[in-house]
Amino acid sequence: MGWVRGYFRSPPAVIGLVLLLLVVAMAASAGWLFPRDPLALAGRPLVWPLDNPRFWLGTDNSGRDIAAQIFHGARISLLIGLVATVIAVLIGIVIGAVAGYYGGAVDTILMRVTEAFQTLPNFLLLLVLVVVFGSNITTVTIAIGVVSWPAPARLTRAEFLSLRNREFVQAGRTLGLPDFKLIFGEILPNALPPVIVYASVVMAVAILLESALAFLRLSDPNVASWGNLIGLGRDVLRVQWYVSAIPGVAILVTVLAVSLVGQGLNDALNPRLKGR
Amino acid sequence: MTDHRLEMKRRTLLLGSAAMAASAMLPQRSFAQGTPRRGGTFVVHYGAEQRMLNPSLQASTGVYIVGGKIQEPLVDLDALGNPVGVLAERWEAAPDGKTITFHLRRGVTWHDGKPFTSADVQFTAMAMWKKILNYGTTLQLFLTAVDTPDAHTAIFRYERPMPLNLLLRALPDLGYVSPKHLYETGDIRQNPVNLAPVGTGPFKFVQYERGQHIIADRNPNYWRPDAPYLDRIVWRVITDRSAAAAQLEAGQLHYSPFSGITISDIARLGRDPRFIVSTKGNEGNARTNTLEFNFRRKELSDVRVRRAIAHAINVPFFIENFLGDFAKLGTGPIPSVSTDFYPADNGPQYAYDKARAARLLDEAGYKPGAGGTRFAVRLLPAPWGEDISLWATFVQQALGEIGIRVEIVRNDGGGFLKQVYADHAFDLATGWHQYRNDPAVSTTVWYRSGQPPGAPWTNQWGWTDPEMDRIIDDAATEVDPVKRKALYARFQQRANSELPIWTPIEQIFVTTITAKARNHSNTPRWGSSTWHDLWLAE
Amino acid sequence: MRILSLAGRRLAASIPTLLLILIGVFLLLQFAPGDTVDAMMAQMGGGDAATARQLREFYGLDLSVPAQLGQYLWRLVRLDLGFSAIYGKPVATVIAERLPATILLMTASLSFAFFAGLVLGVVAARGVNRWPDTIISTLGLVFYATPSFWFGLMAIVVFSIYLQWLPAGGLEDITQVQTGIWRTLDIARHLVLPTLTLGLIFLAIYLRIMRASMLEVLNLDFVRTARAKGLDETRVVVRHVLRNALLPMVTLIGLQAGTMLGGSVVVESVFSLPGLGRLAYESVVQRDLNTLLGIVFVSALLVIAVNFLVDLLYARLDPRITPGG
Amino acid sequence: MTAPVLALDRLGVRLPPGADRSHALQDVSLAIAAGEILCVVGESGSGKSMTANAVMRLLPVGVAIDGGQVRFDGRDLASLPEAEMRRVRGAGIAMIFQEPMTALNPLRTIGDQIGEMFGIHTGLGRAAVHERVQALLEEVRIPDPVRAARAYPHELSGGQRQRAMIAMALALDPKVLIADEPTTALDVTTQAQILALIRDLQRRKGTAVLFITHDFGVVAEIADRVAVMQHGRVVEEGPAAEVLERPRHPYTRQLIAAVPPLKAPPPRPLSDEPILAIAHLSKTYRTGGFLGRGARVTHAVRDVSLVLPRGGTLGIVGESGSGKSTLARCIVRLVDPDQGSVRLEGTDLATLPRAAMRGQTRHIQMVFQDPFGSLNPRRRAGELVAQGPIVHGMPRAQAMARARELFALVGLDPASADRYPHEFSGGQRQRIGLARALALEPRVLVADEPVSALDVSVQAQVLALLADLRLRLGLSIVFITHDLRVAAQICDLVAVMKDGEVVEHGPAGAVFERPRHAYTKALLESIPGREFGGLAQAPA
Repeated sequence: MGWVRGYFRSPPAVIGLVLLLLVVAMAASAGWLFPRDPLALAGRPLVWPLDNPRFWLGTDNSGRDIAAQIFHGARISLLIGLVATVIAVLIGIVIGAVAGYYGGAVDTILMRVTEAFQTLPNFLLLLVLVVVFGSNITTVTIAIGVVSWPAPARLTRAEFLSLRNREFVQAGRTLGLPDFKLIFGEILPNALPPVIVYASVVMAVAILLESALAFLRLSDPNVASWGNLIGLGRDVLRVQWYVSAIPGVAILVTVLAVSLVGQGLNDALNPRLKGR
Repeated sequence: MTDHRLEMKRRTLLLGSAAMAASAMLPQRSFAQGTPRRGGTFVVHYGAEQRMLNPSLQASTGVYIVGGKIQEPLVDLDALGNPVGVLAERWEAAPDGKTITFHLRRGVTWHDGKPFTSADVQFTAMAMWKKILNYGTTLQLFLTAVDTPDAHTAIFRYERPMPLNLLLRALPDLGYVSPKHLYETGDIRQNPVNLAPVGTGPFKFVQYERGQHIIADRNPNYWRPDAPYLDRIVWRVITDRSAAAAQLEAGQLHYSPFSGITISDIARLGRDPRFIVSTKGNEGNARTNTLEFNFRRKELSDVRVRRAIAHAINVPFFIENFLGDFAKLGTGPIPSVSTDFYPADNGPQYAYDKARAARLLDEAGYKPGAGGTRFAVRLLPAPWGEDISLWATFVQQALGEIGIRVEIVRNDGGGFLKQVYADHAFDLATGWHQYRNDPAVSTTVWYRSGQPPGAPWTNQWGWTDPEMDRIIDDAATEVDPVKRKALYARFQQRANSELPIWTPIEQIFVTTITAKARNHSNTPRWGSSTWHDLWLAE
Repeated sequence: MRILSLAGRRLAASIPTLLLILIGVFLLLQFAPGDTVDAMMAQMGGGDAATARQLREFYGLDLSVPAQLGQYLWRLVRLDLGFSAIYGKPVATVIAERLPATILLMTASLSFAFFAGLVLGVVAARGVNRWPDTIISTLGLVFYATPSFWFGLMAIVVFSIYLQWLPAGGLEDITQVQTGIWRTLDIARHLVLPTLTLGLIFLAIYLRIMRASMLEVLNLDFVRTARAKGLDETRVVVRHVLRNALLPMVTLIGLQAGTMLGGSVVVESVFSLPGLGRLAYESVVQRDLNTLLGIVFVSALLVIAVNFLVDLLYARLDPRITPGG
Repeated sequence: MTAPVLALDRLGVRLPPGADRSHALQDVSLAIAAGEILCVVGESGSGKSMTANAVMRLLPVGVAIDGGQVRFDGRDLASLPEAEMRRVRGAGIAMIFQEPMTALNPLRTIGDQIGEMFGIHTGLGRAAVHERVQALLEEVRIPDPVRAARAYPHELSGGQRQRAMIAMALALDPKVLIADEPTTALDVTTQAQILALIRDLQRRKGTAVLFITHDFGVVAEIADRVAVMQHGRVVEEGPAAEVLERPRHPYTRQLIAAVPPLKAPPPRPLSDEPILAIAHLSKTYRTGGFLGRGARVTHAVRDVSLVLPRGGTLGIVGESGSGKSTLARCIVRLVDPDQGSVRLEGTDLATLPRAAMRGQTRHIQMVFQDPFGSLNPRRRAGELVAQGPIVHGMPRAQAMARARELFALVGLDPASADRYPHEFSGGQRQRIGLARALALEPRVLVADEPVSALDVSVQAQVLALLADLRLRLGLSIVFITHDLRVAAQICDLVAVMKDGEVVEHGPAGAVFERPRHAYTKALLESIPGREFGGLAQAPA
């Protein structure tokens, strides 16, 4: 696997991986470091960080320990990012593959649907979905997934269109391979790498969308997500700006890590882009 | 550390109810003296755009803050909270309470020059208060006709006796008069005048830029001599509370009404000499935070469970640490500011006592099961109000400690109303109960049975109590003020003992205004009043 | 003439997409709990069942869903977007009032993101793998990763409260009456922070696309021919590489138009700008279906118009594209 | 030998660490006099293109000259500062490249790109430049030079674009012209015209031409002197006639032997029973257009009727765009023909429904052109060969064993069956493609340009393998190629196609010696170095 060596040669990619492992470690150790429910009342509200030894990062305006919410929030945000990305990429691959492989009328119809999703501002559609189906964590995650599938679909379709007429696919056809074997056996393995790399972009967007929803107080209040903390901190922004700042930095670091890893993968997989 | 050690550093725990007056008496600043300076523009923070601006069609603070300067009510409240005539000079009621006569002020003209006459009062009362105005429809339920023997007399005739002090207390909010000659033709609701109001007030409507601002200029031929002092009032639409606080500090706003900015900004600007932050001038808009029980859930239909829930929540701690100086311990549906009706004995109170709460729950048969959970409930908080979401989280945390797992379900405005007051799809709900100077206006309806589903802020708990219904109906038509007050005392005691709704916190809106303002906050409902005497010092 | 035929064809091709969106959103919003009358009563702070029933009849909410849909589409065919429940005015006027703010914000953010992204992309590509590339690329990622509302709020704290340089919100300062150049300057001052906030994420995207596209073109044969002709590196980039590298950037504008309008919902609420974004959010919360569908209709037209312009620009840039193709 | 205009003296070029060998060029010494064409010939990877790039100092990142000199105009270009070097490029030494499709900037007109030469090196005004451009275009005999100047690259044919490139190169009368495989991507008729043009311009202007190619025919056609390169070294150098007739170095001898001669070997006995009969086959493509109007219609195959005798090899030759590939794809039903029939031992494949066709595909298999594109990079080689039989029901273990046998049959080490395609050379991959096709024991093999992408020595080995298998397995083959030399050696019958129609067909010997159709004659005329070809006897 030559590309692994290629990946580790670029410093930003390594930094991204380290940051990502840090966030994953935070998520994993949350249960051990902060056993109590992060949403429980821990003390007086709006205590400044380092002001009270029991709360390194202080408390928010509901008297909850911010450090606990950051650690438990890592688990939620990664979960939302991952699940939403899987949903978006799966839908994207299926629609992209069918449209790209069969072309003709099927392709036009599916592309009309993709265009419809992309013409309608995705955040607006997300708003409608959350208002209609309620804002508990599962519906929010599924809604984010359902809203972000057009981009991976377009990418998969482009890959399929270029691979469909490649000679090894025609060879497969002359050997008598049925369509589904050609799609999933021959074309998909070669179409996947760029889609997987793009998944890092979808994940970054998913985490940002959840925090935007929470900012408009439409996210699930029973869950210690970073977005909720920022939304809550919005009311005390002028004085206790740290309540919004700390989760904001957490989101920034996570999304940065995911993007750096994605870009590192992308450059490692097609070295030509690095100008070599 | 079995129980989390609460941080008590700054204040000792106030066990009793903090006296409302004490917290209101902030360092006195110059409220009204020196010769008034003419001119200048007063910029107001306008938080939520309304669908209309005419206060005789929609009774809400969002409308009064604008419409209240352009249209005037028959009667308003003076500095001490007693009724004072505005469009009505004098009034008298027949002994049987079925006829009340208003003698209207002379020489008053509408902004478009037409004279103000009793015909306007008759039309507004019969077509608007009785048919469209929220809470007006119930208040004027038994109004049969308004006679106009001459241009300056309006006689209200009632089928059942209307207590004078109830009407006089209600009219400041529900008594605004609209010009008949502009509303008599076509559908009142779709009339464009609703968004470009014409009134008799000190300020004339100029322009409404949707989503941006509303402008009203000085009314040169206002009936009060040489009033108003200001040249122009501008209402700026700012939906984000932090942005509003920022613009106050940046000098782009002079006044943010009805707790328009966040609790922490209120506390911060309170310490800033450039601003006056107080509840003074909002005594007419008292409200209590509620915890509403759905009796259709077996557990909550048991009064012991409801009392246990009340005992399990440390309200004084919440008030002191979360709401700051402008809230106090609630003692019942009738708030302590209502000097006329606040009873001496409020009936049972529910101090914070976790052990007693646990005992009551065991008594009721709900022992803690796996993981210490007795049962689970869904709590629907109203989406407006920073204090409501903080209170909902605090309830979730507190009940979690005694084994009741609470799931908070968020909705937007429309969704909340439908789920709670129409579909009854809730276990606990929390929001605001607005008290409007008289229990009969918008308070007893929370307890009176027989409310049609879909009517918001009424008794939708699936709880009928004949004893309570009788008290409410008698008090509504009791003409003698002393007897009426006694009836409402029994209403308060029964409400607190049966506890269909718990009213743990009493709050008044907080005003944040520039220290340069003069003659401000000088009546109990100043935010909604006409500001004819308001002026800005240098 | 060929431009009209291209416009006609693009519009005809997008009619089905438009219908698909409108009907989809219409049916979706029927499932939302509560309707516009509940939302109105919530705002009014009162209202009894009788008035509620009257209002529902007035807004035609008592009809069956298919009937309401049929009525809406029949009106739409006559380009009548219906009546807005929140504002008591035809939807068309409400949107017309809010459109300028959104278009101003979008064009400002789009052009800022496009040109800054272009310049930074070229600089990064020229200094590939050296310090300019790493710094610019990582900076781009940091902008990409910053939640827009968080950046907006912090910007307000720093620039309008602490430094008092820029206004904290709103589209223009209406306390003093200004006209002409002063008014434009004032609006420009008000738009600086929102443009920065909305544009930042798209700047990161354009930057990455431009860098990748530059590296791609630098490896093509005709660049080697240009060097063989004796051109120095800067002239090679300016005269040959730049124009070819612009093609993917132009296509991206079309794709981004939709997401940008989505982003404006948050930015407009942080900076209290009277745009379509916030109007959309309010109409969802107020369950005002006519206004929401009107906004969806107009924003779809906006996106189609942007895509049409992108096609024109692309056809001018690349002679290989014939309008028919 | 007049004084050399350009002389390379022991030139060395180092490759970056991690490349397959340490140096791209080692001790390369060459010299070109004015008015002389030096052909540098060698297989891919021999370093011939690197030599050209080294002279122009246009080496890729990480590759640098590390020894020797490049003397031109009295100066050593290897150590010249960049600014000076830029003045030499284009004015002193000009260069033309292989891919006409991508060598010109698609977004700027031809006139503008040629005019740029004058902009860089001279101070001429716009009008003067315009005039010079017109003169140059006439000189390279481009049809309608005025329109050509305003045209964009995609509006010209491959040949016209190469003419424009030449015009650009000769704009400032450079002393040396480096041509890096300028005609490889062109059709043989266009190639002939371009070679004639270069020869003519060179004679008139006296420019020294360094001509790089892998095609010995081209060398025979235009070279004055020849240099043969292998793995970055010059193995032999001398006058063209001497190197081609009496090669001294074994590698040169081996290369020349691999070039198939044009003269066909004596005809093989053919059975008269047809195994494959194609009757009135046609296929038209309709692209673009809106709702049927204004569509661009191309008649790819027009009413073709051919017969393939059992055991015989039918060659289909023609230039690109003649429809030979579409015909092949119609036979194998990768493309559905509009009308006509393809009878394989009685059953008509053309009209079979798709599902039934999948059952029949085992009897007729195809070998593809691009060694890198025809094998799925993500599957092991053995699996690729076994895929066909497995789909048709053979158990996996038996199919894999069969695959190993086929590896041996096509001359590959059976143990390499579990390596991935990217670990094989071009020639080895074509052998895997062949094994895959033979796995289903087809009655007819359709080979679409199977050896066009290979180096000439590897090409010879694969053709020898094909001829051997043809005998051993009694294979009947339809062989599609644009290279008439290859067709002459391997095909029994030949059909010449032009614009979708078969203009002439018959036994190979007859068609090549006594062509009847005018187009066939022109085709044969334009083959470079017609007499030259092969020393040893052609394979049977």
